[in-house]
Amino acid sequence: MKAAVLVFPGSNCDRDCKVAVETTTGGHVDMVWHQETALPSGLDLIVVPGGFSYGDYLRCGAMASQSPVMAEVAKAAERGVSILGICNGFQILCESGLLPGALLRNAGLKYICKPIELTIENRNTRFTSAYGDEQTIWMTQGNADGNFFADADTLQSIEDNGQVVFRYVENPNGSINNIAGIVNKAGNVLGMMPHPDRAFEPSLGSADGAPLFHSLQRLLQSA
Amino acid sequence: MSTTKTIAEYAAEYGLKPDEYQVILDRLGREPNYVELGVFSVMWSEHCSYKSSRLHLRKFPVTGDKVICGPGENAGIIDIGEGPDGQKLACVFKMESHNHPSYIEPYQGAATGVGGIMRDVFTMGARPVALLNALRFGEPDHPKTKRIVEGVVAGIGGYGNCVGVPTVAGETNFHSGYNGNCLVNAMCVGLADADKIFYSAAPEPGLPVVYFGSKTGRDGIHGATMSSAEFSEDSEEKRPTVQVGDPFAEKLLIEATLELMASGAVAAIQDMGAAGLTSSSVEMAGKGGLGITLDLDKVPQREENMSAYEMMLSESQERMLAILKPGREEDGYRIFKKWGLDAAVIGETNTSGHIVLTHKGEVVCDLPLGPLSDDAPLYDRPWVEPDTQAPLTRVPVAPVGDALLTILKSPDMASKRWLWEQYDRHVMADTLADSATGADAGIVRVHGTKKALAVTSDVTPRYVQANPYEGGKQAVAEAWRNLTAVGADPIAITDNLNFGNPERPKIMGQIVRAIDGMAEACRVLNFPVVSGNVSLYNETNGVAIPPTPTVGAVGLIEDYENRIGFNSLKNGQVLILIGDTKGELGSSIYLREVHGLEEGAPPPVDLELEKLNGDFVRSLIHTKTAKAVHDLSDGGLLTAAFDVAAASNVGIELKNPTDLEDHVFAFAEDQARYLVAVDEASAHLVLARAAEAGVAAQTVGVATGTDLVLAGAASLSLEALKQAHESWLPAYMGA
Amino acid sequence: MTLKAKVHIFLKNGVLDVQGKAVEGALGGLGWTDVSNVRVGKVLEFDLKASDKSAAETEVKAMCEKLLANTVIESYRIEVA
Amino acid sequence: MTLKAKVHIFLKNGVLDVQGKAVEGALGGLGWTDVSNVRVGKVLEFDLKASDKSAAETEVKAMCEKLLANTVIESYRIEVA
Ligand SMILES: Nc1ncnc2c1ncn2[C@@H]1O[C@H](COP(=O)(O)OP(=O)(O)O)[C@@H](O)[C@H]1O
Ligand SMILES: [Mg+2]
Repeated sequence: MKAAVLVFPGSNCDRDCKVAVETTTGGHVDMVWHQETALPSGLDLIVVPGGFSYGDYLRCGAMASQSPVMAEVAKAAERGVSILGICNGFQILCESGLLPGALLRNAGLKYICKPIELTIENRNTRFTSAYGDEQTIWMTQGNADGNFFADADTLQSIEDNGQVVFRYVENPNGSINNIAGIVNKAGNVLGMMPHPDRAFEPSLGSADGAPLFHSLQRLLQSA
Repeated sequence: MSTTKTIAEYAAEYGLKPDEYQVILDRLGREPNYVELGVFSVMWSEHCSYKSSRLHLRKFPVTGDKVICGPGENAGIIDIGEGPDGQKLACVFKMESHNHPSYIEPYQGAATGVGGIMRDVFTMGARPVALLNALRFGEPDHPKTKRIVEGVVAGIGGYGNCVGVPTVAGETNFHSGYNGNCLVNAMCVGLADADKIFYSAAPEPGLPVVYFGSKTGRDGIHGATMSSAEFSEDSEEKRPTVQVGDPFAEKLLIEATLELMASGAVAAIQDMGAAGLTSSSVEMAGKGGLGITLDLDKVPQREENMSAYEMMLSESQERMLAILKPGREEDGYRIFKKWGLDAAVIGETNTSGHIVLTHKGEVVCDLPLGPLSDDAPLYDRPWVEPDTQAPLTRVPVAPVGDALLTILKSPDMASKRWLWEQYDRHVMADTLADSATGADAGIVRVHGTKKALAVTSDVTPRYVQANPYEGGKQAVAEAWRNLTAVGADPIAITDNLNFGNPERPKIMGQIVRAIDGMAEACRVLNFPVVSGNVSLYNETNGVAIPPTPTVGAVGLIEDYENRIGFNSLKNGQVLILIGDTKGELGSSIYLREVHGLEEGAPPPVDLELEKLNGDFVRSLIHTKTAKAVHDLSDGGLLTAAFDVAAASNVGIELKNPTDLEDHVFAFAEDQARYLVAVDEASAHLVLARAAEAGVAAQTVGVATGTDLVLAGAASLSLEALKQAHESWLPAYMGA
Repeated sequence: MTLKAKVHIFLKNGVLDVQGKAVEGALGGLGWTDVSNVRVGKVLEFDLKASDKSAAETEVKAMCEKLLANTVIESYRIEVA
Repeated sequence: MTLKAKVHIFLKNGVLDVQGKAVEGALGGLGWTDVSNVRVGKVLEFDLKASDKSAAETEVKAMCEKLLANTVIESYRIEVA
């Protein structure tokens, strides 16, 4: 697998994402600075990592969504390249319009870091095909703005199209319909608040994030 | 018209004693000007000069075969062996207080405390990998406490989470003694290559001095700001002296600093902490035995019309001062531009032995560096033996089950989940144990290796209050025990000595005796002090805080598969109590929480026994005989058994094999004890081995069911106990 | 000329304003029970150079659409003087 | 009567406005280099019942001092209508 992890000023899960992809898939990962106007060629996966891009000072992900590299990411998304946004990466993908909806302040107004139980709502995406028949999975999350929101029409279409990929078993933050992660209509762009990049081997408390990366690898093998 | 004060009057106002000021006059042979006075006043402040504590800090053992750099630099450094490519690895760590700022403005005070301690670590070339915080708040009913808790916790999280360093452990107490002075002690642990450590001493003359990071504003300039060179008190609005933290800037600063170091351009480097540009420039030039000139017009400034005095004393955050190797300015500018940081060459090193500052074309300060450090005041402050508590003469009885419930929902003992869930504990994807895990120390992997660091912070202020010497020993011993209990080899400590006014002989006595006790424990346990911080004058209206010498400790686990916690107890396993129980209840949680009594001599600490018992427990962990381990501390055996049962989700049935009354057996706080779970089949072997080693050990229970039971005395459902333990803090905070 | 711009940004109607709700609850808890419909927004103030007021307004509107507001959830109001 | 209150809260002069600094940088990066002195504040709007405007103002001031503003670092401005 050939992957790129984007690096914005304030990204802080960039290395975590690189290690997660390398450890789970043995793939090659390039780090790509936000000012780049071209992506490495032949990418199978672009990861938009978590963190606090630009301090999240205006709105989470707002400033990062305007960086030069995001224009390239949009083109790659168009071409069908797999794109995974985790936490701040999810916020950036929403802000840049690659995913519908927005992430609001957590209902409790606090940053919440804790392991969280998820149901896999759609096992047929390229991000979830390697999950077995486990009912729920666990991974940790850490954010202050993970409260997914979409207006009624958008929400309806997200649900109708099977775009909801992960739901919280217990809603931690007020997220509408318990949504923890969604894909775009085409199914190649996933945004999620919990961290598969912190749950890829048992010593981290959970390896339930690993099948997500295995799914992407499987996609390549089947292609 | 404004009133104009004399320089001597200003000297007094800025905390210089008449005889200190006289020394300045003698050394200079003239009156200092206002800027020079400012430089002296901060360099000779308690904070920078350690004038009240320096004499006693010398008692700490500071060397050892694992110590690479002891106290005196920005942080301490220890050797943690080799990395996968044979490179020598080092761990860099320090603890620092931000008590006063956190009381004034809890969010920013705590946030900038975290920022400051991280800079001390990465300025030495280490990437920060773990944060801890030791917090002491006033009693919950005090009108200010809740707001302070709310702000401090949000500030710690707001800063650490954004920078992307996991906060993995800490401690939290509430006591009326902190009503007027909360304590916020933050610790940062970093990793570096042992042969790529950076120091602050300027190596040679003629090198450029580069300022980089955020711009300088009027943040944190003490008291009534001296806003003009005339020092007139005009009617200008009193500026807030609160420093505001910018964690995003800090993140950029970390990356830029580490990249600059990797580029090979750095000759010496120093963060701008308290006393900002003054202490950083004076220390860099002074330690190098050189001189330095700075052109203050070049300093990046956030506000207009800043005076030389303001620039030199500003405590604006997220700033660094570096001395570059010859001709490497371009490397610097390229990296600073990439990370969007302000930067400027503001001066040069020379051989003058002076610090010379120019501003608007004039020399505004010309001081010999020697007197600033060599003649800094050093006090042997008068002290008397501090008050100590006599041994207990009575121990009131209470039903064991009720007492346990009361203890578990008391502010000090209740779960702190509400606060640590606001901290990112997992960023960097190397956290193996954190506040949520059920382990006696935080554990983070040394990235890319099988090694892991264990980290903890400990002190029991009520013991130190009751007997500073024993309490000092106990703080070190408990930290050592917590590292031991996760399977780590304890290596070294940092400390944060929080006390009241040292000019009062009784308080000075607490300081002296606590240090004596800590030093003794460090010596016996081979646990040297490599860095630390002193915070004095924590006192309001003549009421001093309980003496609180916080210990931050680091240990090494060679193979993290051999780590252990107390969350792994399984049904049927046998619980063995290591260490002798005499029934120490002086200054115990049981007395305070159940009977409202704060009295009695604290449990004595037998350091040889600590070593014996701890080494034995570590051997049980290394041989994988131990299946779960928890040290015994506040609240004694029954509280520890609850912790183990709750974290492992299995009940425990204890029996009392001693002659002690049940409530004494349940809650005594004798030191040097551990609760160790082993498989039933190996229990007799462990007891035999303990006997051989001369370690007291007895079987006290078994894992079974869903209740916590002390046979004949108490039986409570684990669920009910957990509920009590978890509910106090959220209810108090109204969440 | 240099003009002063002020931008108010609020969550749209229909988007739950959790901060507003929390402030309302806190005020109520302090005895201010007569307060209702609390909404919490952002306000940005800045100077900008422009040929005239209407040119400035156009610029500020563009800034809002591109960066300052997320029009999926927020509405904004501009004042230039 | 029911009145509308509006409270603007800004950091005091001299206190580092990290948000303002960041927004200014971002606008600059997008080509709006003519923007300066960006300050980001909070604005609260709410309804409250009071006997008259001046009574309402007194109440709102009390709310600011007690809860809405952190007067150590923030200043506020009240409008009641
Ligand atoms: N301020 C804090 N920050 C982070 N973790 C904390 C804090 N206070 C308590 N904790 C965590 O809560 C747990 C229990 O704390 P404590 O009772 O002090 O442990 P112990 O008595 O074993 O030293 C530990 O994991 C500790 O790290
Ligand atoms: Mg412990």
